[in-house]
Amino acid sequence: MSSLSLFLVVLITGLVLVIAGLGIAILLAPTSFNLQKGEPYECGIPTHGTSWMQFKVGYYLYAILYLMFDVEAIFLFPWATIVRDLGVQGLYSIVFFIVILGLGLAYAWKKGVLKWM
Amino acid sequence: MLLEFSQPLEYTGLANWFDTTLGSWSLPVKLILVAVALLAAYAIIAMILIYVERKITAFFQARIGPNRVGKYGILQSVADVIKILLKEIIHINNVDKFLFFAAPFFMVVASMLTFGAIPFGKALQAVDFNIGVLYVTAVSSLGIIGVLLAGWSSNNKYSMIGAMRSGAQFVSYELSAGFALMTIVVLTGTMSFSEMIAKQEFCWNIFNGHISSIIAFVIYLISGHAETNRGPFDLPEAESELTAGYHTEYSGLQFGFFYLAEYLNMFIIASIATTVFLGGWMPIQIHGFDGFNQVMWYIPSYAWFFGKTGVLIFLSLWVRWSFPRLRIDQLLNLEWKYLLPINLVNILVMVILVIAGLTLTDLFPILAS
Amino acid sequence: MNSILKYFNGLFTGIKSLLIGMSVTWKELWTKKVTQQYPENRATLVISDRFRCELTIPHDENNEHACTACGICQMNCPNGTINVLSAMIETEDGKKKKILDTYTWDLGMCTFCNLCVITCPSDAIKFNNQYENAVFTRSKMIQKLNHKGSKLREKKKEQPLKFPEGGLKDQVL
Amino acid sequence: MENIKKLILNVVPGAVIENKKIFTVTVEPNKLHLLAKTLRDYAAIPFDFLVKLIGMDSGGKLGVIYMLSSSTDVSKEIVLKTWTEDRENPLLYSVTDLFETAHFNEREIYALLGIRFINNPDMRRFFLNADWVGFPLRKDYDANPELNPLSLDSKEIVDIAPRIMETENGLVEETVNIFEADDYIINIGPQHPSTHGVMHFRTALDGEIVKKIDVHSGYIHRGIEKLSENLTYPQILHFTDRLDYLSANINRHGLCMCVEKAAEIEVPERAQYIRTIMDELNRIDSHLLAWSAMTNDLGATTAFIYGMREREIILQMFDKICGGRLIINHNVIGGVMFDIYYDFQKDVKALIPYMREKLVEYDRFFSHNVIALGRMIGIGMMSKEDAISYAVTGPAGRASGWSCDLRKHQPYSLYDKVEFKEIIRNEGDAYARYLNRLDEIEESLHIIEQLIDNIPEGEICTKTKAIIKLPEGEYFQRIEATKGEFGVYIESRGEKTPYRLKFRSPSMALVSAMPLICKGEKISDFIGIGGSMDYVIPDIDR
Repeated sequence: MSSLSLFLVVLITGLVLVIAGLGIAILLAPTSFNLQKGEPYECGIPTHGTSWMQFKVGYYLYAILYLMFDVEAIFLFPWATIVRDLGVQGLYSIVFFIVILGLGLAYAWKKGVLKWM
Repeated sequence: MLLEFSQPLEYTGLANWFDTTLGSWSLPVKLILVAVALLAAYAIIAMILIYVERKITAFFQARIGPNRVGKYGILQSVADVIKILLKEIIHINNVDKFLFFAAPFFMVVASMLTFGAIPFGKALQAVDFNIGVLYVTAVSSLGIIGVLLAGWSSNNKYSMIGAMRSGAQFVSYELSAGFALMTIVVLTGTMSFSEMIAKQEFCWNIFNGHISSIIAFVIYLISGHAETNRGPFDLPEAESELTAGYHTEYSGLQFGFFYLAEYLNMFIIASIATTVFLGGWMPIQIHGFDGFNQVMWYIPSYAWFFGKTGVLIFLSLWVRWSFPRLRIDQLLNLEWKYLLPINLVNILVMVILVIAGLTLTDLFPILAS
Repeated sequence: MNSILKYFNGLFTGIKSLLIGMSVTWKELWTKKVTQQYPENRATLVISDRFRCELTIPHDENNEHACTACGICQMNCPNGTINVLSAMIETEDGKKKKILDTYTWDLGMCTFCNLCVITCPSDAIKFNNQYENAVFTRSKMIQKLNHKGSKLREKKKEQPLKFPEGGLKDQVL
Repeated sequence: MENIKKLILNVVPGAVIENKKIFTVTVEPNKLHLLAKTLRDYAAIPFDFLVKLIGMDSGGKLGVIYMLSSSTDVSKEIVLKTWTEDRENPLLYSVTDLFETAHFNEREIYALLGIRFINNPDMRRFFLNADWVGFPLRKDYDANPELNPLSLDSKEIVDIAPRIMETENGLVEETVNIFEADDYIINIGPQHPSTHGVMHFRTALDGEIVKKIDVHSGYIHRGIEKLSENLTYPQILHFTDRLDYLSANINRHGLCMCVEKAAEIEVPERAQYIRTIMDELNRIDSHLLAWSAMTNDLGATTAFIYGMREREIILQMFDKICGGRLIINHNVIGGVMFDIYYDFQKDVKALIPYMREKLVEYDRFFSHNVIALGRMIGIGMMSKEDAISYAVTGPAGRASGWSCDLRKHQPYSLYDKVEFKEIIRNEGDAYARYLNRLDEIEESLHIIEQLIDNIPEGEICTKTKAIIKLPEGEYFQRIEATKGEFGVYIESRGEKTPYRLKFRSPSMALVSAMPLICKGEKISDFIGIGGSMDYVIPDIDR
């Protein structure tokens, strides 16, 4: 009985919860038809055009920044578990790594990426 | 690594009974029992949380809160569940049907997977990977996909903005939460929750790494709070701006799942913080006072766990109902200009503490378990 | 250097302000709650005397009221809430006299401006504070105010009215 | 005044000047713009504040009445009038380029009277749909419901505005698009949690940032001005409570004062005291709600409930004194309807220290909160010039550094007898408006404190005639309501009903400034700015 099988059990439990819940709800809940019901809610006014269109790039910049740091996190986690054994040498190497990333953040900051446009 | 999930069964002698009577069927039966236990815990904790939050919120606001269903309104959540099951699931025109339907799955499954990794008590943990911390960070970020899908598929402009905000917000705070946990990984040298708890027997991590740990703890609470989209970080919902944000178009139980996941996420964040910083289910132990320690062990481990988690949940409610909502740029500033740089420095400080032997367990070896 | 100082200064004053805010909510957590438990508190609920809920024509123990069916209230009502129907009868000494037949008042249309009461020349109507007025159909909101078989009070009893105070009787037609 | 007279005759020789109570000038339509511009730019007393813009149907002619005042001294008043004989296609010249506040008012006049304004950049009807048949405020309006049947279908909103522009080749009728073709347009309102009623803003967004706002109003337009034309003065009173329901008592006070002034009715001193105290209580009530609603708009639900809790105490006082909580119904022509109740003074005196204590608590809880500060400071900037041009009065105008408190400049009731400060801030941002309200609560408490112990004995209401008929003429009354200047205009033809009655609503000016001050702000700030302006929709949709 490995962790993996238990992981699968948990995953399936989650799925079952949603499916069973929806199943019960569909069985129990009443339905009625009304033309206005299906309209998207926009304060009672018909939507102007479609909502699916190109959106502001501002959010995207943060996603890119995130990528930079998230990759770092992947590298750092294994290092973090054995830092006690690595000793001072581990500190030096990682300071170098973190400083470079910090510089990256500082650059982005200076460039005004962090200012909301 | 094998799991001790069957320990409660062994206590009652049921495990033996299963093995002898069911033979080769014993494993599936045990797994089903795990599933049922999880499901029950998931639902019950959510219901209790909803009630507690409503009541505490009311007290903060000079109100009484739910008090009609049952004594002191105790059955309010039950009534809510029944109500939400009886509500119509409305079909909206022009939505992306598949994604719209799939979004609640992501929300619930993500929170369920994280929920499974929480050690509720001694040997009460479903999934215990040796990379527990990484697993939790990875799995909990699935939830954001649900939010994004919900916002995108609804074909509603409020939802769309809510989803976009939520994307930017989540990825940002995901970093801080990860780094804060990493600080403790540096301290303990393990990523497994069970080992972390074992190491905290006499000295909780928050004390062990003193300055650095406390900073990490605060940062984790803030970013965890932000990840769960609860006030003052509830921008994706932002009731006064976007009416209901990403779940505007959801109704009935489909909305209920978002609601459920939100509350569970609050619990999950609090319980991970408990496990990582506050010694998890470990009772308060003082080295040398064996009698006292013995007495503390009489209180069941899950009571310790829920007690500590409860305190953190109360803290999160207190914060939620004290502050106005942040604006998107304030929110991102907080993360990128304050939390993240502080976090990076904090990791280095922790590394220095560990290497220079300045943690409490290094200074007082007696505290190490 | 200055900006770094500002950065940390901002951080700490910010945290301080948040903590002060939290101390306020913490204090409120223990204060007395203000929620009114209606309907449990029906018995103790105080509705002020002047609160205007329902228009009434007070009847005395002989089933007599003071309304002379002059219609001034109807005339003064800004939105036609009051309808006074009068009838002509012949009194014992052979004179024709106008008496009140039906006095209807529509709760659903009333704006509770009190003009009818303050202009009534014979103090025949007044608002009471019977506040539970919910009904299931709109037609029930139209109420007949004069009781069945009631008639005009012959001589005016000296009855001090609780309200309204002030001499506003003749203000409006 | 002589100088101004000279100035006017100098610029427009044909102007008819009447030296009535208020200096009145009647000019030809094509001269009005020039005259208004001259008066606005007059250095000694710049008449740059357009108080009221009143459309009139005088039976035969259609006209517009402008009431100008000076931003340096808001007690100075001049009335300009212009008329057109053409009832089929009445055209007058716009003054929108001089006074921004004229924009919405001219659109309102177009909707209700059918007068179109040349050079107004956007001549859509305000309040009414473009397909409305007839112009309600005209005397020959046909109110037959069959002409304008109730429609249950949702109508697509067309963002195209007609207008008439004056060019070298004469007048040109043209249309303009309000939004660009690829704008991301989102409707905020009418059914929205934080538009403070059924206000509808069509908002073009660029990501989170508001590019343009288009204001739609009229969802609860009740035609109060039209209704009033058939009602007697005491009957009209109850409408005023339903304009800006948060300053119900003050509005009603304004109308009563206008009628009293016209009919020359003396109000007993006791009534004056009661009126002033009630007005100030009403102001506290309104500012408390404004505070609560603003905190709620910024996401602090708890603060909202604290504000409501304190407000409840005042509402209960209203309830006891006059039987109404929101719709107070207290002032009548000649005085007040009810005397104070026996321990009113005790209640008020208990309220004052309690309220002061709570103001400190609000300060601790919200005014210095770092998140709240970030969401208010420097947001929704309105310069003093803009405030004057958009006629934004009240706490919002005073937050831009414009001293416009009529209680100071044109004292009525007992305001010349009490001592209080006019709260002025120069920042012009949302935070200044927010703080102004809290400070005005404190000032109101101070005013009440001075009056509450000195209420003289005596009558509470003067006996008036059975039928109040105002002598023929025009009557203006201005009063400081909670949101800004509330104004009443009555034209009487000697009958028991007004010939034309117009209310100047402060909220309309506040909303008209929203597109300006929200441009370039984020969508969440737009909501917060709305809260800081504190408009009430029924006040706009009269």
